[in-house]
Amino acid sequence: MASTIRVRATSSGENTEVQALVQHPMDSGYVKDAQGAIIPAHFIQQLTFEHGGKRVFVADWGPAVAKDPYVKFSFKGGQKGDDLKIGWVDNKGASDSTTAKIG
Amino acid sequence: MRVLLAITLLISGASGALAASEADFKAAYAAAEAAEKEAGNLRNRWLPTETALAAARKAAEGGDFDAATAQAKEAEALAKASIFQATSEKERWKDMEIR
Amino acid sequence: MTRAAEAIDPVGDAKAFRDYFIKKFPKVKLEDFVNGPYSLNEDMRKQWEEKEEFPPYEFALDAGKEMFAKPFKNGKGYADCFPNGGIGIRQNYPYFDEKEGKVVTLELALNRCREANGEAPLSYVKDDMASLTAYMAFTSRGKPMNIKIPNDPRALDAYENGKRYFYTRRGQLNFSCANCHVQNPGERLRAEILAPALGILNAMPIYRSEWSGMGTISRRFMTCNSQTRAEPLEPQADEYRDLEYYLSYLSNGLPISGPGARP
Amino acid sequence: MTLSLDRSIVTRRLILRGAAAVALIGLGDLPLPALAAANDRYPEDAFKQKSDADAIKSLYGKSAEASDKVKLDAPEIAENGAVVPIAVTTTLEGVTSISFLVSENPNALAASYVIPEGTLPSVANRLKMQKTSNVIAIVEAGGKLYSATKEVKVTVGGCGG
Repeated sequence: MASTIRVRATSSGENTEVQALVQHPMDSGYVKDAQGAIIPAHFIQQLTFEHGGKRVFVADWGPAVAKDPYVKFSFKGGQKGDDLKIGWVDNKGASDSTTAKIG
Repeated sequence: MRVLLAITLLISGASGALAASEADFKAAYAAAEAAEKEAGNLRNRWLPTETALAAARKAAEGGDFDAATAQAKEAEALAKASIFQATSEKERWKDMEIR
Repeated sequence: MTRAAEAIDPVGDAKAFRDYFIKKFPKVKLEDFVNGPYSLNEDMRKQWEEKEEFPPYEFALDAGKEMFAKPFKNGKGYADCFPNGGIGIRQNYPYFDEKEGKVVTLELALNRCREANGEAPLSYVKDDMASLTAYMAFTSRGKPMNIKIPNDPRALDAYENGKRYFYTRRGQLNFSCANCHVQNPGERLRAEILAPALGILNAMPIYRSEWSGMGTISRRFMTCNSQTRAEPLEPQADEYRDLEYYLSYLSNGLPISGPGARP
Repeated sequence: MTLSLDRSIVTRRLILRGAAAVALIGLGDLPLPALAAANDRYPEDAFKQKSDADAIKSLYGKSAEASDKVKLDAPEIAENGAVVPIAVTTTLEGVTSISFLVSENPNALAASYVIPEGTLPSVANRLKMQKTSNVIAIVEAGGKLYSATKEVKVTVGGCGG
């Protein structure tokens, strides 16, 4: 099973730009299914990025973040070949994590 | 445009029916079904026709033959309009062609 | 344009069709029409370019690649059913099969491949089929659409039948495909910006935000039908196969850009 | 800079503890060992608020002033409310947090980002919008809140139907 997390992290030498896409329904809790029943809210609450033992970014999300959520940010430092650890946890307690190499 | 006008006229005529019996409903429904079958043969069924047929069946199951008959007549009008459309488009589509 | 009233002339049709779009949108480069509404609207193009930084079809593409490589229960795979192992061939579909006397689409060929190897066919409108075609389209990106009409009267009939379907008004709203995608591309119909018909299939399959997911060519045709309040035909009905043949032929020479992302 | 970072963390913790007293759901420890630290507790209460003002108050305990140093990039017309690309960047110094709110959504707070020291004050994400609405970006810098607002028109809503 492939990871739910796709990451592109590129170092310019000075900064590292990170883009991540996570496979998740991000159900808002306001949508009905074909039978008219409410699809319960199901969304990632927190997504964290760690580089060199330090958190470089924490996303706190509600159900208004789009399906298969995307985020882009940059941090100072980070070299080609460094590890970037990414993990998420959703409102049902499910989680996933991965380690990406900075390119 | 002509098609839409035809539907409007037919529907307003249909809704004038009063105190329909089960037999009235059955006759109206059979006519609607026959027209929809013909539309199907022409590969040109319309979604609202199917919706009206379903509403007619539901109303009849609930014993409301007035509503059921009105829905069946609406379905027939829609099906006939779709037949008219398919027939008139047989040659007319060529007018639209980019050449 | 001079031509005999009843002669079927695909070459002339394709030229006239292309000229129409070039004249209507003089600023749009021919190969850019494959980007649909984004080729016609600046504000939308910006949103699209942002999306393409990490496109929403990425997961389908990965899933498709995995599915394509995974052998069937009998040990064979999709690669055994297609020329060149299925890689870089999407631009040749649909093609006219002279044995069958009918148009064969990529989606149909994929399911026939499955059935020939003892596997159940996939739904034509759901994710698995979209993932597979997304992967195959990806391996053909940039290759020009290359649809052939063999010298067979049945092929010409299929082409003409597709053209008829394209221009015929249907549904309670009394719209043809052409009403929206030839006469009014770039305009908003309710909320959507209509895509130009030229190159529209080059971007398939697509991730549509409106669907919150992927859709095949089958799904695209069926959705168009129901939006005019016509009852959609069954997926891969002869009419749809012929329509795909006609539309793809008109886009010959334009690059494959699928999988695409659309509103 | 370190000082303001600490202060924002304290603010968050205090608010969360306050919320926990009335709390409906305790999240417990997040199962992200080595990643989540205690001061990054999910701001459950802020996400439950209906209005933008209440959400900002719950999240930060103060209100924001508009600033032209906060650059909010959002489309004039969203191609589809289900996926609206929105980004913010700022020239302000000492940024510790960036949040996005959609005023007309059922719950205004959409996303909130912790910006540790060394991370650039610039975030892009994709949000859902139910209808035409103001989008507000909040930047916390030096312990103060700054905002930028832009109206985004939505013709196809992102909440189904």
